[in-house]
Formats: sequence, structure tokens, C-alpha cells
Amino acid sequence: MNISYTVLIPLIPLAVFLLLGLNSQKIKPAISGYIGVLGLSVSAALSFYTAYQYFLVDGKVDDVYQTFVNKSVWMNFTETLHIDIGILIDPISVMMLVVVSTVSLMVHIYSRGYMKGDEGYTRFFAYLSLFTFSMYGLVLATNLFQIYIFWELVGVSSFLLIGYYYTKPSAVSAAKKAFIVTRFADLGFLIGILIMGYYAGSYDFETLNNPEGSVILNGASTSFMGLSVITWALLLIFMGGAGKSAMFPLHIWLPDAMEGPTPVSALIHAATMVVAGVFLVARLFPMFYFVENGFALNIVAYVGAFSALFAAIIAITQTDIKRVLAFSTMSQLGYMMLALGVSGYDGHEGVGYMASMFHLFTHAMFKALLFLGAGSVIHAVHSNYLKDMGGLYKYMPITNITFLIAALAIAGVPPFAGFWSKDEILVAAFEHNKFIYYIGVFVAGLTAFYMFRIYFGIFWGKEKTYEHKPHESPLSMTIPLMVLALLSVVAGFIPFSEFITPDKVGFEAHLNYPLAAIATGVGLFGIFFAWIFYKNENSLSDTYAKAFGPFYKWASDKFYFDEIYLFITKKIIFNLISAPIAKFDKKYVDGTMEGIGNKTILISNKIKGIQSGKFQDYAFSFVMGAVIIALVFIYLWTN
Amino acid sequence: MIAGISIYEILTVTSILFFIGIYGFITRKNLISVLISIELILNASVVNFVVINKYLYPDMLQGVIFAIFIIAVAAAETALAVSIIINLYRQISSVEVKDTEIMKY
Amino acid sequence: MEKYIFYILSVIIIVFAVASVSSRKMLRSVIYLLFVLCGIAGIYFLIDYNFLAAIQLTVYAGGIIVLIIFSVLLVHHIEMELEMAKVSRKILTGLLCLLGLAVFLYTIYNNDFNVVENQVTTTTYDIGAKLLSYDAGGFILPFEVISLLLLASMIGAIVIAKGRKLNDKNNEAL
Amino acid sequence: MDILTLFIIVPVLTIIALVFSKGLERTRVVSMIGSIIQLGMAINLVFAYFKERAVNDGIMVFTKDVVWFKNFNIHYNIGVDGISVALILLTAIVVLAGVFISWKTSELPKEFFISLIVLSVGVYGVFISIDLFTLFVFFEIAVIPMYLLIGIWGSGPREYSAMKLTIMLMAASAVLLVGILGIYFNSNADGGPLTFNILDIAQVNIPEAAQKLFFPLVFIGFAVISALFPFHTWSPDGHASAPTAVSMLHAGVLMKLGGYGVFRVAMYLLPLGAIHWSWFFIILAATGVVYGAFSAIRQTDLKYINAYASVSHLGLVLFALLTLNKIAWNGAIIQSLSHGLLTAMFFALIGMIYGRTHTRDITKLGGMMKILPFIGAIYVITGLAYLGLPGFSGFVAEMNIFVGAFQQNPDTFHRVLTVLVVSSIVVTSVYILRLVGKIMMGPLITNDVQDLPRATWYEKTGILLLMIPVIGIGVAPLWLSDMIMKSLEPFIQGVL
Repeated sequence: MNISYTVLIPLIPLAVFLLLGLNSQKIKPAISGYIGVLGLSVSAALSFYTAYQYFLVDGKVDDVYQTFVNKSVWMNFTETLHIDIGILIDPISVMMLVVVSTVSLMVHIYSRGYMKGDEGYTRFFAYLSLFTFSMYGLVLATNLFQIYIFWELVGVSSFLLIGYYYTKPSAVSAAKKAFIVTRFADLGFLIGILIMGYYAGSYDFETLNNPEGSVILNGASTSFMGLSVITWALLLIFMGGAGKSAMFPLHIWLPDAMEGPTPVSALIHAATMVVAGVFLVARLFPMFYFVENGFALNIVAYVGAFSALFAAIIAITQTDIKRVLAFSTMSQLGYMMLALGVSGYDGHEGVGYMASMFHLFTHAMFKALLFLGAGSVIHAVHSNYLKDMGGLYKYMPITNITFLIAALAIAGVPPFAGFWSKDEILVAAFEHNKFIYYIGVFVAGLTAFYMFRIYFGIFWGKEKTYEHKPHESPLSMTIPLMVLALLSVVAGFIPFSEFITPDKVGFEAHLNYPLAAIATGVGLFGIFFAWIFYKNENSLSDTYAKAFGPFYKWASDKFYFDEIYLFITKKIIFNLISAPIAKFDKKYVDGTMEGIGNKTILISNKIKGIQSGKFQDYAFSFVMGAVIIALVFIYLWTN
Repeated sequence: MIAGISIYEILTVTSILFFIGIYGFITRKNLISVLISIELILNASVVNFVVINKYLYPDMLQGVIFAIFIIAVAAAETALAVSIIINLYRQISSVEVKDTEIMKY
Repeated sequence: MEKYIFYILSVIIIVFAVASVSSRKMLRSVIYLLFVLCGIAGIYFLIDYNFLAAIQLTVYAGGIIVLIIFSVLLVHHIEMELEMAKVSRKILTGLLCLLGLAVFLYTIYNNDFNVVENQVTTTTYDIGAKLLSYDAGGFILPFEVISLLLLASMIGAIVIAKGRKLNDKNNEAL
Repeated sequence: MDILTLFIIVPVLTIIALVFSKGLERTRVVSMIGSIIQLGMAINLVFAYFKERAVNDGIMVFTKDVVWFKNFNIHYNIGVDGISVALILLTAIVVLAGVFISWKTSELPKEFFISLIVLSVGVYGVFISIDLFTLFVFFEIAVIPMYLLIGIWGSGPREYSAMKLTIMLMAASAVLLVGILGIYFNSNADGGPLTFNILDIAQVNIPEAAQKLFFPLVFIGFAVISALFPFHTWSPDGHASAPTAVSMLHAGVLMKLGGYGVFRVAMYLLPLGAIHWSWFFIILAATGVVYGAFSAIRQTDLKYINAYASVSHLGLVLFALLTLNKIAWNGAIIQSLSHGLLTAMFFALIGMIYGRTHTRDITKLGGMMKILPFIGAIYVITGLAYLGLPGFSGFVAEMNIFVGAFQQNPDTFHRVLTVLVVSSIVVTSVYILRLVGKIMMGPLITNDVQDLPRATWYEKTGILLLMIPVIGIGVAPLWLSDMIMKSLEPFIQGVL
């Protein structure tokens, strides 16, 4: 299969970025919007074409999906160790191409309406293109270092986009927080890469992931503190992934990242960038699975499960709809991690892996839809808070319907997309780890509950008094909603297990009816409770909130993780490390240097007294000198 | 020649005079006193010239003539010193040594 | 007889020299100096250099002392007591001077002077002839140089003592 | 006239022309033309170097040897390898950018530009010298004008800063001179004549005891100018007081002499000493990296932040050199280039901001992006490049250093230090983002000033001049790292 044209997929957004970025003052906003959408349409078309070619035409040889690589050396370290930049085409990268293209295109179109009239319109599209370019580069990466390079680039695009309203202090601090927290996680990633480079001698995925390769077979040979170094490297790499994918305890940046414009939240913080962590684990799945019998993979599973539960609980208590969606994203990402964690490798064993990717795909569609829908609502009522909303179904029919579809999808109600992927995840968990399965089921119920809580809160409930009468959003915004709604309905019917499996051999997946029934039942149960509590304004929710007492308060304060981090950064790093160091520098290091200088001046001041300017002192010294010289000569002559 | 007095005794006296002059030069706090001390030192050396001429080389006159020269120079020097002192007194209304330390820096 | 006169003169010279450098009254200090100079003139008489003694008396006692007294009177109140150096400094200087003296005397007494017994009398004529002689060993050139030096110092003294024309600034200083 | 001596002749001719030119207008045009010729020569040198390298595989090419002082066997002996070529190019770029940035110098412009160009003569001289003594002479020529430049055209406590800087650098030079003489008097260990020629000395087996004795002297002598902890304190004060172009040249080029000297003299001539002492100095260097970064967090003066950031980044250069690994050394050289360009850019931007707002206190600045879009955007980009974003030169350098440090010395001591140093990238991002967030973003603080003069053509030219190579290295590092890697070959032999 000839893949050379795929180079264009990332390069077109890059060109658009350079064009818009360098001429942001000169290009008219209307034109820049068209340029952005047009550029991305081409990329998206190429992506779809690639997917079609790969999955359906000539990706397979002997029923195994082949990996196509096209790369060139970017920087040399030694003969064997070098960083390449290139393109790697395999099932998950093609799947990611489709996800990124679809969501990004929808968001581009949506943004033309949403950002209308904003003074930084061109800049916004430039940033979006930069992000899309970086994300393409990330998913197409051929080696760990390339992934790291684009990893940083998506991080910085995220920084720029969160801080898009740069005059707003909260946006700036959210942007900083997002960047620094993920940067901290990337530190682990980088060290992991360094370890991997040293012990495995390569950054290439093909070398690393080969189940018969030396890396995996000899992975346990060198150990450090009871674990093999490769496991350590994987755990550190997972730390990077956890940072990007907002896994507990590195999740704190994600809710704040909602300060960015809503289309950005939909694109970056729901559908694409945040799944990079999941993608990374999936990318290195053979290593995670084989090295030391999947120790690292177990960690992934538990971190994922805990994050899913943790975020779902917090999501229930939030009142800012974007934050609810943010925690929901975190919870769903935990779901994907969990699925990877409970996956096997061969044949049907790999259902967890497949389910994770499936959920990634469907989640991208319906979560993007939820965000865009929320954006549409916010656009209409100019507030993020539930208390300012209610009864909007009358005014915004399209938004209402599409939001409902997305909510049903995420709640796992058949036949919407979320049902299929979530069911597969639960199947995988049930087969491998019962404990995780129970968590998964519980989270599914919570998900349905909080999602319908905000759905009822926004569109039903008591109608608030609005300053401006809310109205349906313009067509440029509703078309993407409708497209994504359609995808949320039909995406579940894609036979994912045919395409994406760990060993790249397709298998037939069957619906496990009892498990599916349980999951659906739990989901419906959650919806039912939400209906009771929030369909009409009543005091039930407050009563129950009171019943939970302090626990409710903790959850609504996000279990105080922000405060803990704030304590660490402000108190410990700023006041306990930096301030003393700065002081130490001024006082002791500089003080010593100054001290040497001052002592010299002091001594010279002392000595200066000899040169007093009093001629009588000079005379005294003169006579003394003469006498001493005379004495010396007398001594010499008389001996 | 002084009957009964050897050159040693005369030289002793002039040495004492010389060091009294030096003592004065170093300890006095007033420029005129310093000038006086200088006169003592000069006189001590003049006497030495003369005495050595007389005792060791009586046939020559170099010592005497140098004594005359020294006296002449001393006179000139004193005249100059006094004029400097007077001028200084005009400038800073003092002839104390401690007030003339501005050459220190 | 001459021996005793010399001793007396020596005592006068040393005592008045000491008095001169330690007196706290300026004018007295000058007068003590006068006595010292006269004593020295006496020594010149004793060793038969009458002309030199005369010069000593006229130039020193007559000229220089008068000059110094004038300057004292110009810049001093007669009753003013002089400021004295610190005791420690005096002792230190005294010790240094004694040490120096010891060195001198040690050197002098260790030196074997080749004394020529004589009774040569030097007349003013001899001195004058020598001074103005331009033969070998004559002092005509130094004599002229000294004359010039005297002239120069005279002019210098006048210029310095005259000072700048007094203006307001200098009035303040005065 | 050979191609290298021109790098001395042209600046000297520029100086002569400056002496005879009158008025600000003519002065700066003359300096600009001189600097442009220098840049042209530097670019030409790169191409000439590649051409020459193809046919000549000596350690140094374009060599020339003239006896300068016979009694002590001092030669004017010049030549370049890939590393010097890269650094000469850097110097030419920064000097030209510096001339553009000081376009508006009003006070004694002629003398200012003369000093600036004298400084560049010294720097070029160091980079082309093969003779130790000549190298030292040029080193001193480069240091002295700093005193005048800071003392006369500086701001704030300039006399103090100039004095501090000069005295500390001079003290280091004194130590260095002792070390150089130590090498010189041991250069006949194999029976040859005493010589200052670096290439000849490298062939001599200097006794191990002498190497152990003189390595610290030479190392510290050079490292002080690279702001080795704890001898870095001249740098914040010096930078804070220096005028913009001087800060640029100083941080951008002069501080690179340290790393260059360490590897060209200390490591190359005293390899056993380097192996013996590396554990000690690597602690200092690693401390400097982390320490500088943490110090930068707390500063409020823009220039102080940058000065401490330089301590951190140049600590990285020394750290890399001390790991005694080829990849890391490659990284160290690239880091020198990258830091030179980025710091120069930062100082230029600070100068522009200061020139408009008359403050460098970050608590008094905010939201500048709104009123100074060009400067703001470049500032953000520079900041991101500084914290090692891929696509810019800093990333390439840092990755080389980290990978190299990890390849060599797989013992716990070095591993811990490496991880410590790697962690500085997080701290770096903290202070850079704090800075960017504070002064460029956020609400506009200087509310009374709604409109500041936009960037002028000469400012933009100066910035772009620096920006292009930063992106060039960042996007396509292969040619540069190959050129450096090949030149490193003979130098790394001794310490491996």
C-alpha cells in the first residue's frame, strides 16, 4: 500500500497554521475561517480515504493488518539510536486519523459560528490548525521520541487555546496550570523514554513492540528496586499518558482547562488530545502486556478504574455544565484505560483493547457533541451555570435533540454508540477482573445520572428569566451538531473487532446479553433517578445532598485536590524551595563573593593609613629605615 | 684644633645636635618649629664639614667653602620656607602640620 | 682652657637645642635656636675659622633668626601655647633618635681618624681667593651657581609670599 | 588574506571607520555594514568549511601559523573545526542583531559601537585560535570592553555591577593563566620544545599529577564566565545593569567562551584531570542547573529572571561536557548555540519592553500582548523555545544532552544527577509561564498607557535574525549535529 500521500494529512494544517499565523493581522476573519475549514476538509478527506484504503482495500495480508512505515532520520545519536520523523500506518493510527479529522472538521465549522465577531478570530483558527497538525503528527508517530515531540506540541497548542482569552486572569492561570501539570507528567514520560532508549537501544515502535523481539523477551533482565527497568520505563511513560489523559492524580488541570472557548474544549479536552494518553498505552500495548506479565498494565487498569469512579462522583456535584462534562471526560478516559488494563493479547482475549479503542472512537463523537451542544447553550444564555438555565427545549429544539442523543449515548442506552463500546469494556472487565467490573457498572450508573441531571437541568426544569430571549444557534453551529448526532447513533454499528485488535487479526465480537442487560438496566436506573430529581424543580436533590453530609461537600470541592496542589506549588515550591534559594543566593553565595571584595577594601583601607600624607610620618619611616639599614650594614661589616 | 679636644668629642656633640633636630622635626606640630629643627640638623652637618676639614685636611679649604655654601643655601631655603608658611597661613589660617594633610589623597 | 670653653659651648648647644625643640612657646623656641647658633659660632672661633664664625653670626643670627621671628609674629599670638605631639609618639621618636645616635657614635668611635696635628690659620683672604679662583680646585662655578640660586630663591620667596591679589574669597579664608 | 584572519581584520577596519565617522546616523550605518560583512563572511565560512572538509581531514582546517613571540614559542596560530564555525556564525548573528537593537543609542554612539566591535574581535579571536596564549589574549580582549560597556552605558548601579563583573572575570582569568602556564611548562613532557600549540600539546602525555593539579584551575577559569555555580553572582547584576545589546552579546556569545574553553582546553589537553575531577564539578554543574531555575522563579526583575535562567541553561552545558559523552557534548555545543540565540532574543525583547514602559518589574507589567502584538507574540514564542519546545533549537540541545547523559555512566550517582537535571525542564516551564502569563497575558496593568509604539523595522530585523536559526536548528538539526559530531571525534578520544 502506497502511503506517501498521507504526509499531506499533517502538512496541510501546518501550512494553514503558518499562513494564518504569520499574517494574522492581514487576513480578514471571514476568509481565515474558510481557509481553515477548507484546509481541514482536504486533510479529513485524505484521512477518510486512507481509512477506506487501509481497512477495506489493501491493508490486510493474510488476514493480518500490516504496518506501513515511511520515515527519515531527524537526528542521530549513535549508529543505532536515532530520532526519526515519519509516518506509521496501522489500525489504531488510522482510526485516530479518522477521529481527529472528523471532530476537528466539525469543530472548525462550528467555530465559524461560535467565534464570530471575536477579535482574535484568525489567531483562533491558526491555533486550531497548529493543534490539528500536532495531533496528526502524534497519532502517526513512528517512535517514542516523535510521539514526545508532538506530545509537547499538542501541549503547547492546548496552552495557547486555553489561554485564548488571554486578558482573563482565570484563563491564563488555567493555561499555565494545564501546561505545567502535563509538563510535569511529561518529565516522567521523558525519563521513561531515556531509560527505554538506554536499555532497549531503540525508540522505534516496531522494534519495541515486537512480541518476539529482544526488548520484550529480555525485558526483565535488568532490574531496579524489584521491578525490571523496562517496567519502570513503562510506568514512567504511563505517567506521561496519565498527565495528558487527566488520570488521577494528575487530573487537576482538566476542569480548569474549560476556561478555553467551548469548541476548544470539545476538540482538545474531550475528543482528541486527552485521549493521547490512552493512545500511548495502546501504542505500546504489547510491551505493557508482555513485560513482567503485565505488571504495568495492572497499574493502568487500577488507575483507570479509580479515575473513572472518582471523576463520576465529582461530576454529580458540579454546577458548571462544562465542568460536569470535563469530569465526565475524565471518567470516560478512566474507562478506556481500564479497558486496556484488562485486555489480553491474542484473538478474542484482546477484546479489552478493542473495546478501549472503540470507546475512544464513540466517545470522541458523543463527547464532542455534548461540548458543542453545551457551547450552543452557553452561546444562547451567556452563562456556564446550571442555575441560570432551564426550560430551554422550547427555544433550542435542535440543540435539545442532539444533546439528548449524546446523553443517551454516553449513558449506554441501546442502540446508541456508547452502549456498544461500553458493553465490550464491561465484557472484558468481567472476564478478567470482577472487582473492576463492579466499579465499571457502578460508574455506568453514575454516568447516566449526572448526564441526565444536566440534561434535565438545561432543557427542562423551571424556565429562568433570561435577559435576552434564547434562540437557536446559527446553521454553522447546528450542522456539526447534527452530523455528530448522526455519528453518535450509527458509530456503534461499526464492526470494530474486525479492524482493531492487539494482534492485528480481526475477530467476531458478540453481544453478551446478560451483561448488556445489566449495564443497560443500571443506565436506565440512573436516568430514572435523574428524572425524579431534576425533571421538575423540587427539593429532593437538596435533601439527598444533605443526607450525604460532608461527603457531598468534599465531592463538590473536588476532594480538595486543587488545594493540595496549590499547597505544594505555592507553599512548598515557591516559599520553601525557591524563596530560600533566592535568599541563599543573595545572602551567602553573592555574600561570599561580595565579602571577598569588601575584605579587600577593608584591608586596603587599613593599609592606606601608612600613606597618611603627614610628612612627619614619612620622616619617621625614613629615619627608621635609614637606621635599620645602617644597623644591617654594621652587622654585616663587623662579621 | 682645639687643645685637648679630639675629633670624637666634637663629632659626638654634632651627632647629638643632629638627632635633637630629627626629634624636633618628627614631633613638632608647627611648621615654624619644624623649620627650626631643620636649622639644627643643617648646623650639625655644617659643623661636621668644618671640623673634619680642620682636623683631617688642614691644608685644604673645601669644608669651609661648603659650609659657606650650605649657610647660603640655608638662608635661601629659610626665606622660601617662611614665605610658603605665610602664604599657607593666608590660605588656611593655620600653620599646623595636621592642617596640611590634604596631599594625602 | 680651650677645652673647658668647648665643654661649656657643647653644653650650651645641646641644652638649648633640647629646649628649642621642646619649648611650648614659639618665640622662645626661636630664641633658644639663636643661642644654639651662637654656640656653634663659638666652636668656629675655637677652631680658628673666624670668617666662618662671622658668617654664622651675621647670616644665621642676624638674618635667618630675624626672618623666623618675623614669620612667628605674623602668624602667631605670642602667648599661644604650641600643641604637642602624643607622648607615645615622643617616646617612640626619642627611642629612634637614641638608636640612630648609637649607630652614629658606634661608627664614629670605631673609625680611626687620621688626624693631622696642625696650627694652620685660615684667613679670609685664603677663603676669598679659593672661592673666586678659576684654577683647578677653584670654586668660582659653585659660587656663581649659589649666587643664582640665592637670586632665584629671593624672587621665589617674594612671589610666593605676595600671593594672589586678595579677593572676597580670600578674605573669607583670612 | 586568509579566510580566518579576515574575522580580525574586518572588525578592526570597522573600528577604524567608526573612529572617523561623525554623528549617530553614520556611526550606526558603518557598524551595521561592518556587522553585515561579518555575517556574510561567517556564512561563507560555513560553506567553505564544508568544501574544505571534503578534501582535508585534519582536526583543524584553514590553519595558518605565524611566529609571534619567539622566545616563548608563542604563535599566531589559527584554524577552525565544525564547532568553531558554528560558534563564529552565532557570534556574527548576535553582533548584527545587537547592532540593530542598539539602533537608538544616543549617548556616545561612536564609542559604544567601537566597544561592541572590540568585544566581537575578542570573541572571534578565541574561536579561531589554536595557540593557547593567543587564545588567552583574545579572551581578555573580549572581557575588558564589558567594563566600559556596562560602566558607561549601563543603568541602575552600573559602576558596582561593572566592577563586580570585571573583577570576578579577571580573578578567573588569573586562575586560568596559572593553569595555562602549567600546561605550557608541562608541554615538553615527551622531550619536545615548550609550546602553546593546542594540537601539539594534545599529543604530549602530560604527567597525571600535573593534569590533576591544573585541570581545576583551567576548568574554573573558563567556567566562571559560563556562570558555574557558585561563581555565577556577577551575571545577574551584570546583566541587570548592562544595556540591551551588551546583555545580548554577553549572554549570547561571551558566556559561551566558557564552555568552549572547557572543552577545547581543559578537556582536550588534560583528559586524565577531567576524568579525575568530573564527579566533583558535575555536582556543581547539576546544582547550578536546578538552583538557577528555582532562583529564577522568585525574581521579579525581567533581567534577573533571564540571568538566572542563563545560569541554569549554561549549567546544562557544563553538565553535558562533564558527562564525558559524545552525544552530550554534541548537545552541549548545540545548547551553547541555542541558548546564545534565545537569550539574545530575550534580552532584546526585554530591552524593547523596557524602552517602552520604563520598567522591568514584572509586578508592574501585564497584558502587554494587547498593545504590543509583535513583541508579545515573539516573547511567547521565545519563552516556549526556551523551555525546550520541539521545533526550536532548545529541544534538540536538551534531548542530546539528556540522552547522552543517560548513555554514559550508568551508575546511581550519575543517574540521580541526570534525573535531577532533567527535572529542571519542569521548573523552567514554571518560571517561563509565570513570566509570560504575568507580563504578556492577563489584564492590561499599565492602564494609562493604551498605546505604545509598535516594533520598528530595525527591531524586527534584529529579532528575525535570531529567530530564523532557532527555528532552523529546531526543525532540521541533522546537518548541524553531523558537523559538530564529526569535529568532536578527536576531542572525545582522550576522555573515553
